[in-house]
This record gives sequence, C-alpha cells and structure tokens, in this order.
Amino acid sequence: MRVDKGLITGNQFMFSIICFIQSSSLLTSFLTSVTLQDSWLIVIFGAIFFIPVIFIYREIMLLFPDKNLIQILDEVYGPILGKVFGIIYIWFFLSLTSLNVLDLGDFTKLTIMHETPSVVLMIMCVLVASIAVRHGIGLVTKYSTFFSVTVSCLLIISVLLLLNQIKLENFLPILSLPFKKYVQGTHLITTIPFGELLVFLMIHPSVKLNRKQATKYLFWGFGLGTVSILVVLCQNIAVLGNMLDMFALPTLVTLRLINLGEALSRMEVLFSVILIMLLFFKISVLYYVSVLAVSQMFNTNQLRYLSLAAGALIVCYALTLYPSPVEHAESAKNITPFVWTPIEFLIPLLTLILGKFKKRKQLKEA
Amino acid sequence: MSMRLFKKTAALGILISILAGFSGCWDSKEIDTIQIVTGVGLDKAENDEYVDISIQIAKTSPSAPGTKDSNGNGDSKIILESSKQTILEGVAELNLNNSRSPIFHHNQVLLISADLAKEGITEYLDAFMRDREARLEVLVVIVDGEAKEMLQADFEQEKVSGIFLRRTIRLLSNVTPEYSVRMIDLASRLRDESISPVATLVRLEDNDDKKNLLVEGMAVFDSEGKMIGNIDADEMRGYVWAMGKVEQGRVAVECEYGRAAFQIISMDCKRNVKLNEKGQVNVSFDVDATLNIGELRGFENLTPSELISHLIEETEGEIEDTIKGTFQSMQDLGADIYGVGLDLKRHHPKQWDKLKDRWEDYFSEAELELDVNVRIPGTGQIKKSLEMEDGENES
Amino acid sequence: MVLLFLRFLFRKLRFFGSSCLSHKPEGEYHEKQSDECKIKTRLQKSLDSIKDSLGNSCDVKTHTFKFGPEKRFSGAIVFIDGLVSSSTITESILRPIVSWQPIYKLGFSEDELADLVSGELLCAGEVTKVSLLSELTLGCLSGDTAILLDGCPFGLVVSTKGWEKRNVTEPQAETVVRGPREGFTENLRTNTALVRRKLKSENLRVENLIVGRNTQTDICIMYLDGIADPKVIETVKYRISGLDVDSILESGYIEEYIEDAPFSPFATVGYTEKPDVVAARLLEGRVGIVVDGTPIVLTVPMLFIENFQTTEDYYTRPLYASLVRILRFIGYLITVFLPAIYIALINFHQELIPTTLLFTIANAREGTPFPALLEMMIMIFAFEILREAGIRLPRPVGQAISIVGALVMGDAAVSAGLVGAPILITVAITSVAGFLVPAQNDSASLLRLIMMLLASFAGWYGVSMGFLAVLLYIGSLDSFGTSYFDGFAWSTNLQDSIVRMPLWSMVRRPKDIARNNLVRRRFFIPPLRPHSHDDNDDSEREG
Amino acid sequence: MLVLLLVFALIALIDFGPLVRKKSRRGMIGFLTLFTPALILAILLRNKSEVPSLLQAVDNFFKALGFSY
Repeated sequence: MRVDKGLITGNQFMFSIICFIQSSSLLTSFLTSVTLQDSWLIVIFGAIFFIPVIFIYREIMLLFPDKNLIQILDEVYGPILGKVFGIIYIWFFLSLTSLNVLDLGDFTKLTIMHETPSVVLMIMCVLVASIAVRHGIGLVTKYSTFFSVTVSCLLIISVLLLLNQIKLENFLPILSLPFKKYVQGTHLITTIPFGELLVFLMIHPSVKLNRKQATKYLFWGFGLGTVSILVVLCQNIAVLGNMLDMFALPTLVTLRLINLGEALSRMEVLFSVILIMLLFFKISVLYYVSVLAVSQMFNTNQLRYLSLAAGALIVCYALTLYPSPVEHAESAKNITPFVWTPIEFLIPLLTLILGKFKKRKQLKEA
Repeated sequence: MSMRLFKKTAALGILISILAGFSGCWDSKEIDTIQIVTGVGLDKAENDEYVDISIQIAKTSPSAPGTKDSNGNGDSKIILESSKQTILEGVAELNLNNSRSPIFHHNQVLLISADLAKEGITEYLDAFMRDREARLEVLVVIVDGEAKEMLQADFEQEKVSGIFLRRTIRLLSNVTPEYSVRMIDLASRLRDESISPVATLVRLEDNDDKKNLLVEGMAVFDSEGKMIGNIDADEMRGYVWAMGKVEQGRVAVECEYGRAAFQIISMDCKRNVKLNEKGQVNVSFDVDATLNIGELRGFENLTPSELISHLIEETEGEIEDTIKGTFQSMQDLGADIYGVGLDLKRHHPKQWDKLKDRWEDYFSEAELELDVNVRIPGTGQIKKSLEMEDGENES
Repeated sequence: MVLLFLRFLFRKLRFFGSSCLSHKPEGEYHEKQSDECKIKTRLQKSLDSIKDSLGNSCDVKTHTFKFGPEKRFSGAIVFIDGLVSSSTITESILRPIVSWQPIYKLGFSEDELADLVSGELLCAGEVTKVSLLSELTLGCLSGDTAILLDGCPFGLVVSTKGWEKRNVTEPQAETVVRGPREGFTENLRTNTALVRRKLKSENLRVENLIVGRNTQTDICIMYLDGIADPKVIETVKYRISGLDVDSILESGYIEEYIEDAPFSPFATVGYTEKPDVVAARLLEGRVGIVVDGTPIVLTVPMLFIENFQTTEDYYTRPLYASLVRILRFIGYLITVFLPAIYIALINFHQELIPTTLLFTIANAREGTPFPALLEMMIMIFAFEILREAGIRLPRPVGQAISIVGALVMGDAAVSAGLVGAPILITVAITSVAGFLVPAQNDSASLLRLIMMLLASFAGWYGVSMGFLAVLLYIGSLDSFGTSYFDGFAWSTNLQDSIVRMPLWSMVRRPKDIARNNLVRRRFFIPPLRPHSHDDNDDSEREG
Repeated sequence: MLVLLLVFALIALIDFGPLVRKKSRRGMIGFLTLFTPALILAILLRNKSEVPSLLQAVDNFFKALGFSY
C-alpha cells in the first residue's frame, strides 16, 4: 500500500542526491583528523570503492520499482524477519537524523550563536523541517536544485576569495601515513557520507525510473556530490596545511581566514548560514524517511500526523546520544563505520541476492 | 482542508511564541552595550606567573560623527588594564567593573612585549585561538619595550593605534606576505618543529612629543615558543628575499663608479634541499630577480651597455651577500626560519625522520649553494643619466 | 494567566471552526423568495404584479399602447429609465408595432400574438420569449425592455442596454512604457470584446455564469479550448457556480471565495487590468474570469513567479528584461529581509560589519533610547502610514505627502536622537524596494514583521530558519491543481522564471499549467532569410 | 516542566486529534509509539537524570567485539 502518493521528477531525485552528499562536506573534520593532508586521496578511493555499492542500490531499485525499503524487507525476508530488519532500519534512520540534528546544533553553536543552548537551535530546525515533511516528498525535495546550485556557487566564490592563501605544497608529503590510517579513512568515507545514500531506497518508489534513467541519475548525483566534497577538502588542506587536525571545524576556519581588506573579511557568518541550510535539507530528507519508514511499518498512510511526534522523538534522542561533541567525534571516527557497515552494505547485498532468487522462482512458476 | 491549515498555523504560532517568550535572547548584545576592542597588549608583570593584559578600546565619542575632536587631546581610545595568571581571568576582570562588555571580533593586533616573549608565548596564544570571538588573522607583533605604551601611543594618521599598526603592517605586506605574521601562521610554525617561527618586531620611538613607529625587523623563536633572538632590518631583507614571492622593495649598490638604487619588480627563489653523501644537509637557493634602475649617481664615463652589465654583477653580489649574511646568522642561532626542514619533510619524509630530533645542529652545519641571476629590463623614464656619454644604447 | 488565555483562544477556535465546517445555514440566510408565477393574460394584472415586485420605484417606467388593425390589441412595455437607451426603444420596438398595418386577414388567437410580434414586427437583435414574471423583472433590471401583450400568456424581453459606459482608458495601477495601454472597463461586454480582439482564434470560449442573489452579476469564463487544462476549467466552473452568496460586487469577492489557500498572505489567483496580459496568460493555458462591473480580470491558476513578471519583460529585449527581473527578486528579498538582517547584524554578529562602519553605527546609536527592534518597528510603521496616506489622497497631494513626510519625519527623528541614521536609511531602502514588486506588497509587510521578530530572537540563524519556513510554505501552496512555486527546479519552466530567455527559444508552455498541449512554437534562430538570394553565403540557417 | 508538557500537549492536539477523527487505528498506534518515548525521554532529560544512550551501547558492543580502529 503506497504510503505517500507524491511524485517527483528524475532531476529532483538527482539534485537531492547531490545536496545530500554535499551537506556532509560540511563535517569533514572527522576525516581530516584521521588522514591529514591525504584526505582528498581518501575521497577518491572511497568513491571508487563505493561504485559497486551503488550498483547494489540500483539493482534493488529496479528489482522492486514501486516498493520502498520496508516493503522490500517484508517481501524478501518474510513477515517476522522482515519486521526485525525493518525495526533495525527505522532505528538507523532515526539515529542518523538525530546525529545530523546534533551536528547542526553544535555547528551553529560554534559558528553563530555562542550562548544559545543548542536545544533551541535544534527545535527550531526540526520545527521548520516538519513543515516540509507534512507535505510529503514533493516539498522535501522541491528545493534541492536551489540549494545545490547556491552551495556550489558559494564553494566557487570561497575558493576564489582564498586564492591568495592557497599554498599547494601543503599537499605534500603524499602517502606518508601508516597504511592502517588509509583503510580507516576509506572505510569512514564510504560509510558516513556515501553510505547514507541508502535512504534513497525509501524514496525511489516516488520516482518512476527505468534502468537507463536510474543509472544516469544515481551516478551523476553521486559524481557531482563527490566532486564538491573534493573541492571543499582540497580547499581546507591547501589553506590550513598542518593546522588541519587542530580545529573542530576546518571548513569554518578556512572561511574565517578570508581577508581581502576591511569589507571582505570576517564573512564566515554569511557562508555558514548557507551551509546550515544545506544541512537542513539533509535533515529534512532523513526526517521524512524516518517518518515514512515508521508509517510504512504500521502501514498507515496518515504520514502527516506522525511528523511532529517523530520530530519530538528525534530532538530528545539527539540530546541523549553523546554526552559531549568530543566524544561524538571520537566514536564517529572509530566505531560508527563498523556499526553502519552491516546496515549499509551487507543487508542490502543479502536482500538483493534473495530478491533476485525469489523473482526467478516466481518467473518459473508463472 | 483550510480549517486544519488554520488550526495548524495557529498552533505553530503559539508554539513559537512559547519558545520565544520562555527563551529570551541569549546572544543579543545591543550595540551600545559593547566595547569594540581594537588592540590587545601583553606585558611581563612583576611576579612572573602574572601577566599584564591591556586592552585598547575605540571610544565611540558621542560627538556628532565626522567632526574631529577639536580640543586635540584626541583620546578616542580607552586603555583598560588588569593583571592575572591567565588571559581569561584578566578579561573577566575587565568585564566586571565596567558598563559595557568588550567584544574581540574587531581586534586588530596582539602586542607582546619582548621580555615576555623571551619566556615563551605558546601558552598565551592558546587563549586567543580557542575563543570563538578572536579572529585567526589577528597580527602578532613583538614590541621592543612596553606593549601598553604602544597601545597608548597616539599617531596622526589613525587615532586608534591598533588600526594604525594594522595598516602599516598591511602596507609592508605588499612587499611580501612574509612580513605580516598572522596568528595562524605563527601557530602553524610553532606546531611544526621543522620550521621555527618569526614575528614582526616593532619599537616605539618618541622624538619630542611626536611618537612614531619603527619596524625593527623580525623576532625569531625556537620550537618551544621562546624568543631566542632577532634579525634587524637589513638581515630581514635577506630572509624575505630567500623566501621568494617578493613584489616590491629596493636594492642599493655602492661601487667604485658611483651609487645605484634599484626597485625590485619581482624576485623569486626556488629552493631544494637534499642530503649529500656525507649526510650533510645541502640547501640550494636559486634566486632570479628583475630590477628596475631607480636612481644612478656617478657612473660618468660608461656606455649604457657596460653600465647594465656592470650593474647586474654588482646587484647579484649585493643580493648574495645579504642572503648569505642572514643565513649565516640564523645558523649561529640554530633557528631554521627558512623552512628548510619543512621542505625536507615534504619531499623526503623518510630522511626527515632520521634528522628530526637533532635538526638544529644539522641546520647549523648545512652548506648553502646560492646562485642569483638578475635581469634589468627598464631604466625608468630617461634612457641615460645626465653625465653619461652618448653611446649606442641597446637596453 | 496563560492557560486562561489559551483556553479562551481554543474555545474561540472551536466555535469558529465548527461554524465554518458544518455549513449549517443560519437564520437570516433565507430571504424573501419571490413566488414563481406565470404571466397572466390580463395585461393590467400582470403589469401591476411587475410594478409591485419592483416596488413602484420611481425609475421603473411603463407605457401602454394599442396596435394592430383598428387598434384592436393592446400591449405595454416596462423598462428602467437610465439603463436603457430610449432611442433604441422607440426605433426598434414602438415604431414598428404601432405603425403595423396588416394587409391580410388576421386569423389567429391572442397567444400567437407574441410570436407574430417578435417574429415579424420587432427589428431588435436579441428577443427572447418568456413565460415567467420573474424573468421579466430580471430582464428589466439588467437593462432590457419587457413587452406584455393583452390576452397573451407570453412576454417578450428585448435587449436595449444603453447605460453610460466609461470608455477604454489606460489603467492607473499598471502603467507601462512599451506595449498596449488599453485597460479593461466596468462593462463586461467591452472586456470580453477587448480580449476577443487580441485572440482572434475560434477555440476561444466565453461561457457565462450568473452569481449572487441580489446582484445577479454576470461572470464570463474565458479559455482557449485545447490549451487550457480541462480539469482546471471544470474546477473553476464548479467553484463559481457553487457559490450561494448574496452579492458579487468586485472580482475580489470571487477571488476570496474560490482561492485554494484562504488564510495565506500570498494571492493564489492572479489579477490584472490589461487585456494583453489576459491574452498572454490564456495562451499559456490559464483560465480567465471576467466579472461584470469591474475592470479587474482574474486569471487562474497563478504561479508565484507571476508576481515578478510584467508585460514589459516580453516586449523589451531579453537581456535587459532578465536583469530587471533579477532586480525584482533582489528587491523582494530586500524588502522582506533587510530590516531583519540589520537587526541581526548589530545585535548578534557585530564581526560582519567592517570596523570603521561599526564605529559610525555605534556613534549613531549612542544616544538612542529604544532597542534596535523597537526602533525599527516604529520607523517601519511610520513609513507604512505614509505610504497608505500617499495612496488614499488624490494624486498630486498624495505624492507630496509621502515624499515630504518621509524626509521631514526622518530628519526630525534623527536630530531629536530618537532614531539612529543607519536605521532610517535601512527603512527607506526597504520601503522603496517594496515598490519593485507591487503585487506582493501586502505579503511583504507581514513577512517583514515576522522576520524582524525572528531576527531579534535568534539573530542570523533565526532569519535563515524563517527564510526556509517561508520557502517551504510557498512551496506547499497550490493554485487549482498546479504547485504555486516549483522552487526553480531543473525544468523547462526555468526559461521564464529568474531570467527571461529569448522568445524564439521558449518553445514550451509552463509545464504544469498546459498539461496536454505543451509545444507552443517552432524553434528557430531569427532572422529567417528567404532562400533565394543567400545561396552564396554559407549560412544554412534551417528553420 | 510546565512548558514541556504544554508543548507535548500541543503536539498531541495538532496530530492526534485528526487521527482520532479519522479513526485510523494503525495511525494512532504509530503516533503513540513515537510520542511516548519522546515524552519519557523529554521528562528524563528535563530533570537531568542520567539517560543511557542507545548508540553508545551499540558502540561499546562493537568495541567489545573488537571492531574498532
């Protein structure tokens, strides 16, 4: 039973993928603290390692064109096991949203509003996001083009403004870190920014995609998103050099260093607001997906009336996640990749294999 | 549908009003309740765990904007002082007994007195890096004397000496970015043991009542942040030329024919560092500079072609001596301000690990190969100076 | 105390909610329904009943006459003086009937008399035979003449409309530098004729509806068959004909009754006074609603972008038109967000202001008593009052009031130290920028207040959250099935939203308005050169 | 504390009312499964009592298994 009848065009789907990946370029501090000046290499490795996973997602999308993830799980694993996996995924979506809301709260507190308690910032953001979620997928992804184009222009402007402070020799020495760091870096980048594309398995039913379109939109979205992460990372490395792992938010510090005379300096408030809007887009997509998953689990189509309750749960859950931002960064670096790997790679792979097997069986019977 | 929309918006409105009412505005600081800090000075207090903090605040005089203070006392700045162990306590104390809270966003410059710098500045920088309000592009300046005095000094161009300092140093940095040492540059050099930090050194000189500022050179620090010496104005030029990226400046040459002064159009220095077979560090600078003849005195009986070739030799010699001189004095101090170690680390990380712990000694025995080539394209507006012979001129 | 207030508010909401939901008709809803009675054969009796149903008002004129061979038959005409043109009555009705000299033997009864008179005698364009008294009175009231014949159960209604009409002039509100200057008038027929003159296509449909019990206003729905979306036409007709209201005096009534988002500050029904705008919108697949008695014509469905489009964008060169359109977008953003940004800057993020400017602002605000928010609100209300006063007063006086008032008041406030100079400049820029997008002036002043409150509460973050909330709210509205604002999504609509692409490249109509007939013209890069003389040069610019 | 309850009451009013009016049983269950944990968490957080975080528990579990850098 289709929970949300909203239909979006292929372009909106692609641009929301781009926005989704771009918004995680804001919080690359966990990556740069692991692999200092080779982070840009890690992004390329991560992208290459992630391409097979995108194939898995695409196959699942084409195998079940009008079923979202929860329905797929029910159909492939049967009612009991399907429900268990469904609950795992709902917990995954909820904690992803809460993590991002927590990041937003910390980021805003660090950049703009130093004394305001981050709870108020979170509540305001979730409140506005609930407006989008109440009106379904159409509204959530409607402004994806607008956001991604604005942020791309912002990136280009900030690179131009920082041109005089970019020192290319900050990229040296290349590949001088122990191999273990590179493995950790790649694993980190494939799970945190890229792995979250799994949520689009919940959104694909409202985009009528054939095989060619699915490939085009998925790969173009993923490609452009990775390119923009690469640009942000190279800018941070080039400007900060060896100070990269000292700052909690390298992107913010790079923006603070723009100083072209009296007027064109101290402008990071301007830039950080636009980055916050991008993070808002990611939060509203994740928030929508969690509400969709919950209402799909109870297969009720009263999606609108669950949004505020889910919002309250997300904010409260976000407050209980980690006692302090330092702990949050610490565990995000070391443990979370392992926690997300099964959810983002192993279970979808298993689902695909079982799904193909079931489909072939059905074809034989019919 | 419309009825639900009305109830929803009304409810959301109430929610927001509850939120707003109950919360109040944390961050809101009305503009007339703040003081704009334009300069911070750190001095050595009597007993040595304390540090004197003095803050320069631009007084927004209630007189109508635009009219200069006629009475000439020109005290458009207030100096607040306090003396505490840590900077935060000092600022908190300043905050207490005064009607407005200082904001550090517009702080232009951080002055540290030389004798405080001798004991080490790393721990003082930490407070400025961590505070969200402080900017990272604040200039760090070492004052040969009292920092507080510098803040109180009153210069003609700019009433507020913080801004005056920033503008003078900004002018200097047109010559080369090396002159203006920002907080982040100093911190990155402090943190990286392969390069030793430098900071601009300034002295306040007051002839009769007029005070003016003399940029004396650079203060050199070791990796723990203690000031171990300084280089004067001439040696500073040697350092700056060796770092490359020079866009302005002048070179004066004295020789038997007369005196000549040149303007530097551009000067670039390529550096590479390698270990020669004896395990000794070999540093090679090759500098190529384009100079314009600014002024010629003497050189009577020389044809322009001879003049040009002669001047090229002279300038190459002059540049070589200055760079060698500075390099030698740095080797005596054992402070690698050129970043020779940094280049080694970047290009040959493995060899750098071997030399890392005793880098000062390796640096002080390093031998320098220098090759300078100068090009003099133009001679300004006049082709020949007045006394020169008229000969065929192919410049 | 808060709880008390909240309970009172919710009781009010529930009352207001229930009354609106259940559509229970209240008492006064039923007026005196005139009883449907047929026309009586006795002439005098039906004349009297018409008279008293019209209440013997002084402008109802009746005239009885005798006609036919030996003046055997008698008849009467009823009309309302002032609505009819007396010359047409005498010429096309009285003269032929009275001077009727039948030459052959009359062998017919009284009731065929009505057919005979209407068929042979009357030389008027529109004659309808009616059998009910109420139709007769309705005809009289709308400027026609009612003819009653003694002994005949049928009456005749002849259209003799001829009241004073305003001729076609240039509309005051939408002045234009280049392009047609004619505007609609109050008369329905003239308006439909003006649009007909623009769109000489046979599939331009004009359908008539009558709404409003007391006003009986004629409403014409105009659309281009095949281009307009049938679903939209059907919704418009359903919503208008379903209106059971007592009066429609202006198209604004219709707009409120049929719009999709009644409580929103954003109008989701477009209105204009110029026929070329209506024609352009009909060509794009919209439906026009012409209301009798008002020059304002509604066009449905409306997009948010239409507020930023003016007719001149399509008549001037595309490059300049795009620049002006971007300017309008920036103008709208300024008028909504500038005061809020100013408050956020000086209260929360002083580091964004360059140092020297910060000193001047601090100097200017040294003595002013009010906090920034209150000061800004005072000034904005003052400017709103001045603007409204400027509009209401007659043209020359109004202009003087608003400019002089603004200058004098601003200057006095600054010198008195009540208000800082920077705030005055901000408010002046805001109110002037508001005129760039006149259609959205009402929503801008409302949003401005909300943004100011958010700015004083949470600074730049609050403003950005407010901006997102407004963006999402606009995105959630829809007007007659099409989404009100498509958020500059990557589609062919981008050709005419932020920038106006050249006409020859705008091949498709707006995607979600003209659903079934998208292609509008063939793509070709002008100029079209005839093939004959350009064989030699290499341009093979194929159409 | 009062404001917290007021806010949650408001959420219930806006969302739970229509659900009841539409008599969609599953919708109500879904709402309650989201609403009650949020309310409990909020009350716990409000009076500062220690709340064990689920994600940290999962992290420690994975760390115990040795899956960590």
